[in-house]
Amino acid sequence: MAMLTVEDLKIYYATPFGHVKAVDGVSFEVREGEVFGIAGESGCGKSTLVHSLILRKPPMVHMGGKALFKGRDLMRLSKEESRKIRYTELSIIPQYAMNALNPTKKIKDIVWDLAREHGHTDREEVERLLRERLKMVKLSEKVADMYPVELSGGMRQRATMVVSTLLNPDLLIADEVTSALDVTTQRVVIELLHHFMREGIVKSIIFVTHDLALLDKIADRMMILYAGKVVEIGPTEEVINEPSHPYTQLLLSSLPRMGIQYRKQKLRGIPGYPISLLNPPKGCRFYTRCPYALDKCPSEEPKLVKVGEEHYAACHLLGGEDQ
Amino acid sequence: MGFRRYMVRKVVVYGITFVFAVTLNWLLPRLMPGNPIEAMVSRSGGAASSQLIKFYEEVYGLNQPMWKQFLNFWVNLFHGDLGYSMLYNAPVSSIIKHALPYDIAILLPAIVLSWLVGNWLGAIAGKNKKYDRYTMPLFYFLASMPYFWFAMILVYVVGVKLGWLPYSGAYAPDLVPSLSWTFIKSFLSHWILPFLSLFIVMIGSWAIGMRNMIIYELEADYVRYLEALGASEKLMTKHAYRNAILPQVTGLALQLGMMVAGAIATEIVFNYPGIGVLIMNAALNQDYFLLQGAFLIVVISVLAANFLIDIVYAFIDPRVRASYTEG
Amino acid sequence: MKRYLAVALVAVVLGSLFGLASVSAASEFPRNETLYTANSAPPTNANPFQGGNIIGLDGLIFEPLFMLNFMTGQLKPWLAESGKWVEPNVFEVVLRPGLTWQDGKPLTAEDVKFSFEYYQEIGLRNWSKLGLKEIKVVNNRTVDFIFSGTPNYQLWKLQLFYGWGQGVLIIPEHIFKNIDPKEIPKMTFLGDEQKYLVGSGPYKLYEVVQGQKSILIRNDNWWGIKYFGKPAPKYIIQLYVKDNAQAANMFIKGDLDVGTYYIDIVKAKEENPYLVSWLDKPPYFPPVAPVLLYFNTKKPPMDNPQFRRAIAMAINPKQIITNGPIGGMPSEIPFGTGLLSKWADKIDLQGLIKEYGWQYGNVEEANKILDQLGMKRDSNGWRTYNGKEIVLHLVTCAGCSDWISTAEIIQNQLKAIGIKVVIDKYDWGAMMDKYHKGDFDLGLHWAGTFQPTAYAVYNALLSKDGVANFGNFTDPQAQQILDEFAKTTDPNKEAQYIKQLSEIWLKEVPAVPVYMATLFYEANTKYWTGWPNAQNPYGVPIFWAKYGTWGTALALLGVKPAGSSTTSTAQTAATSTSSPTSTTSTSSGKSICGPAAIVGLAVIPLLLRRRRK
Amino acid sequence: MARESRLALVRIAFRNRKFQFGFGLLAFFVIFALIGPLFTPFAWNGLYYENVGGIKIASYGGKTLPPMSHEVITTYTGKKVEVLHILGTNINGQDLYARLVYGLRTSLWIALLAAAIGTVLGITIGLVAGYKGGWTDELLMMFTNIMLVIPSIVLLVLIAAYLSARTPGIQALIIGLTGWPWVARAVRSQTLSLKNREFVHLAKLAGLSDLRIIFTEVMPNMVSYIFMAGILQFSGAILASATLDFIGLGPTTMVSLGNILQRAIAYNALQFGWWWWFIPPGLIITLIITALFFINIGLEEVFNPRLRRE
Repeated sequence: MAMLTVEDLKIYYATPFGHVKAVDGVSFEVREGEVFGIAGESGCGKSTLVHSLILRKPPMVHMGGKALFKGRDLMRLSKEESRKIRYTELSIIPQYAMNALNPTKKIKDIVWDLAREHGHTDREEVERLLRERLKMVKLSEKVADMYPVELSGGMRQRATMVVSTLLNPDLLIADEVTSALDVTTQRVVIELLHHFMREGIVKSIIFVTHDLALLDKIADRMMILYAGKVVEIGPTEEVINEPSHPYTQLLLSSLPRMGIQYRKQKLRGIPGYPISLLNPPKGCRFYTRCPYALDKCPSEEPKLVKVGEEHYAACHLLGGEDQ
Repeated sequence: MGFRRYMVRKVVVYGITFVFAVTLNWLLPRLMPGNPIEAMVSRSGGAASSQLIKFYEEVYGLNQPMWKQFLNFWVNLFHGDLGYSMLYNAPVSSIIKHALPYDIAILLPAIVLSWLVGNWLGAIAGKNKKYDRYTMPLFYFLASMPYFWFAMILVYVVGVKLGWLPYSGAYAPDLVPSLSWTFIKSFLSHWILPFLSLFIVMIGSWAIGMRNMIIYELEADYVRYLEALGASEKLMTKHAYRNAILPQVTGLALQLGMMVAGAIATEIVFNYPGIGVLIMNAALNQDYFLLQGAFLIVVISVLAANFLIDIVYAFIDPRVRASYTEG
Repeated sequence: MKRYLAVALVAVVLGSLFGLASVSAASEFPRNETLYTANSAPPTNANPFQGGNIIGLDGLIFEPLFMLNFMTGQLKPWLAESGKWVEPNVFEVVLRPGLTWQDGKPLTAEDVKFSFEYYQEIGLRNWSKLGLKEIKVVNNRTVDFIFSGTPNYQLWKLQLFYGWGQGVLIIPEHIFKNIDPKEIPKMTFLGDEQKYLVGSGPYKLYEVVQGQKSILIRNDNWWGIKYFGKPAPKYIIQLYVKDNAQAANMFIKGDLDVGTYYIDIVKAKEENPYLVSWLDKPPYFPPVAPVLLYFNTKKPPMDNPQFRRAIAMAINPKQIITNGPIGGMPSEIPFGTGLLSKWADKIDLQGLIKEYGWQYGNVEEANKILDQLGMKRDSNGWRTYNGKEIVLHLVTCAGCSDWISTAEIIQNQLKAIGIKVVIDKYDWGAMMDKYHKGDFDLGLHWAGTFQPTAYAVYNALLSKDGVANFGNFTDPQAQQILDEFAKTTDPNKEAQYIKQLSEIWLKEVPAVPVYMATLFYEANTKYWTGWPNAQNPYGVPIFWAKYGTWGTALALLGVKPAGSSTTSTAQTAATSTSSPTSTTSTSSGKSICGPAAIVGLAVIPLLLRRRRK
Repeated sequence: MARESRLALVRIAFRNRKFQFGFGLLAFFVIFALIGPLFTPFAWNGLYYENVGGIKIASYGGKTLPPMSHEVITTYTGKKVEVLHILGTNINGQDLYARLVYGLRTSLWIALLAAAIGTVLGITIGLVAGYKGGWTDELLMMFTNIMLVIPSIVLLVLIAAYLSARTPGIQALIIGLTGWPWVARAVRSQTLSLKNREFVHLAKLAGLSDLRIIFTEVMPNMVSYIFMAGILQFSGAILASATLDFIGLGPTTMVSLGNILQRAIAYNALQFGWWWWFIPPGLIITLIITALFFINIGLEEVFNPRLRRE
């Protein structure tokens, strides 16, 4: 069953120079009980995409498309409805998780302030839950009574995860939560997310990252974005092992692999930079960097082509005229 | 424990500041050309006889070698003796003591109330863009006004043209300060214009400060997080406000510390008998001792205010506490 | 937060309400029994020896042997009934009968002797410098001052009243013998020390509100009532009024009765018709002593009297008065109005000026002199001296706006004869320093003319170490005349010496009087009338501390209540002072409307919030 | 938006409404100060000068004439000249429009000089302290904090009072000397954060001298900041110099805006209703500072897009 269905979503930024098309007609769905990964280079629109689900503020504008969350279109909810859903049903662990907590408020106060906003009345109950969860993530109960500034970075990260999931949201968005962390802490975070899923604290997770290797470990299905467009979407294993889109392939080949010696596998970067989203080319947005670009690439936009069970990619190389 | 080290460090820094400021204060006038005694005597009588000059040099201890003057200065300081004013012919401490209440009467309410009102207006402007668009230029205009010029306008319009309020002195000339109703009424009516002249202008800068802080804080990660988790506007503002107000508290304390310096130009416009005018007169007339005394009081109170703020912050701002417990 | 705000706002609103309810409640000091004057220094000290900055401390509380009427130059016997040279070296003072201290004890010759000696002990006076050998009490009412050799009669005359650096106030021996003279300099005589303030005068110190006002209350047992009548005001309150702007305000509102401040008197009279001044026409204020343009006479080309004369001729005082400070036309010699009227005829001033003097504003003649001196004009029209453009630095005081505008006008006027003037403004102390060190070309000051006698004027200006000889002028002949002058008491001889000195002045031009400075003075006739004015100069409108015995006390003792008819209109108020009423002239019976003398004008530098001590 | 060219920034700035307003207002006053004297026959001191054989001799106008008064002045040589007093005259018969224009010049000049001194000093001390660190930092910052603690107006009064002759340059110097500390503090913290960036490390590895690194690597990254600090210093200096002038410690050789106000109050302009004497100078000061504020917030929005509120 789909927890979230996004259809042809367009999210642009209004700037003095015109609209920046950060998310331009993206469709996907997130199912209950799965971890859905979103990957791409920085600036490809992945953060914009997930943030637009939570909150759209100027200069971010919704230019079309739907995002059905448990049957309701997030893009059309009233301010108050949207506010109520957040945290209780739809929550986020932000990219800046280490600084997400107000430095001058005790963690228990922050939590209580939020919980009260969402209809909780029993402060002790909330605090008890908080302490319990803190223990669950291997933090001392006392952290509840501390100020965020008194915690180390990693502790703050975990505390934020606890805060974000405290009210058992159905869908949790984890936005680049691991980017700034060292490998061991990354591991802890990922384990925690697994743990949350296992315990039924969250039902589904959207995991946003630029690190494909990480997705391999956590995501059930994944989607790769490039310049505001979906280039490939499908079960993680398939996408990683049989990438169909040249971009995905390049992305993957730029990763070092465990067990393979450097000399044997030449790491390849992707030459060039992502195009400006202010005036994207009509056709494929990747053609400027694509080693296999065809004549029609600059002018014709490729559609998603089915390349396997639930596995799609958008590239003229895959044909797809018929789709 | 970190707190102790923190305190010791602060005390040392403030101590050095104090010694430095006071020494500078002692040194400056003595480096300058001109004989203040002669100026003093000749100004009042026309020509000065050497007899009188010698007499006064002895009275003020200016005939002693420099190092001894410096030593005496510190010794006297710790006895609470700030010297003897040449201009006013009275102990500096007593002159200051009699002027200070008037400064406090004007400045304390002006600073505190403008702080309250300014922060309130600034916070509203910070979170409400529509309101901000209209009020912000006004705040900037207020903050740009030389406060003595605004005082002049008030005197001219309210005092001279409309004749609603008295605008000169601290109370009616036929009264002697007392706790009588008549005196209080007179005092208050003389108080309003100077108070307003400072209050209104000060609102501008407080409001700007608060507005900018609120905008800054509302952009901060923790507010974005709160918002993402469905916090109401009210809650976000509450959190932002708390953090935004901290620097404003510092500003308030510093202003209060500088209060004893008076509001020189305002006091000139309103003929208010405060310390500002004392300082100015002392400066214009090279009254070493009064100038030093007044400056000293100012430095002490500013340092005290700073010190107090440092201590208070160690308790109210966990960030400060975190910084010293770490190191 | 909002709650605090509400409280605060309510407080402000309440405050405003209090304020708007006009302040009209009865005060402790009934207006019709209280005279308000103003002091440009805040009352902080009541030390009668030095530093007292309360008007009337000298003159109204403590009294001298003689009072000086500043405007007439007359000495008025006060505690003394008479004082004269009974022998060439013995000056005998006889006190009035029935003198008492305010505590009821009699005031005797012993007190006089004690006072003179006490001043010397404190270090304020040095009698031996004047040759005073001994002070001898002859009997209860008689004191002899015995000198060694021939005393300087002229200087001794200045010691009979009290002022800056001269004279004494008579103090009670029974009080002051208990106070160590060494303690005196730092005493304020306020608070606990106020008990020592036992004088002999018509007023006692009632209360001092530190830094703001001081209040005198009438002494109803004053010994002088039978000689001078009972003073009219029960209270004299002097307010600290720091500058002209504030004074103008208060005069307009009628809060002040009298004061010494520069205000636009014409405008002020429009606003408050009760205001009167010394004169009814410009300059309104009493012109008292000329402000001099000094030359640094030791520095070329100012060392040449012909050059100085040319500059004097280029100066046009009329323009200075019109466009600069309020003042009167000066004479060529450095005398104030009083001294002029006293001596002009006796020394045939007009004749002197015709023969030796210069003509103000005669640019043509001035140019001729400079041409004769060979000071050629360069291509820009500036005069040269030894081939170099002449640039004179006029040093003046930065806070003294009158002097600055005077300097600017002089600068402008000297352009007409091709002399370039640069105006350097310094603070008062720095300016005096420059004058004393001779570090200037031109300077402005009144110190030398602000003197009570002709001798004092010329002594200050022409003698080698004259207190106001800033230009360092030396002339052996003048020195010799001054020495002889000091040893005479004969009025004819005095006239002779003054004439000779004036001749030297006119020939040598050590300095040029540029305008007659005025003593700013305005009085309010709504509550008190009979103020001294040009027609009836019984007292002196100088309301500063330390000039009490120069005529302030006389002025304050001469006022009368305005009477119950406060309905008096502008016109009656004006007429009551413009013509001397018989009451005023009789009331001050013995005062002499004669030749005036003395001084005035220390006000000028004061003008701009420059506080006198 | 990270690498917009300078030109683009300028373009954005001129498209910013606040910047437009502030810049326009300031430009107006600067132009007014420059060409204002063209509209009046009076010299800087408000007097009418006439050329007599190569030397200029002044004539005075009538006293306290209201604005737009026409007057016939008789000059030194007896010529009669009709003049217009645009803003009336003061009690000395000096033309107030002329004084205002020249006073504005002086005030702007003083403020510019003071701002330059204060900013340069602040930047230098801040850069050195931040970059060098260690004892240099400790000492400089202690000094800075001391200066920060002492109320600058009191310090200004102290210094100004002890200088017997004051030119605009000297006034600018003392204002500049008391205005630098907060610039220093802010520049230091900027430097601290910049100094650990890669490009600085690279430069160090490349063996560049400290001085060169400071000027070629660190400083260019603070240009926007320095510019804005300079503007704030400028407005602070205008206010400080006006206050000093007002309390009688202004330049003794020139007319300035504060000086006009001081004279106005000393001669009872308030009581006698000579409003043309004291309203214009204060209004100009206020408007200039407002303009500077607007330039500053305009620029802030340009440099820091997050703050854009339009």
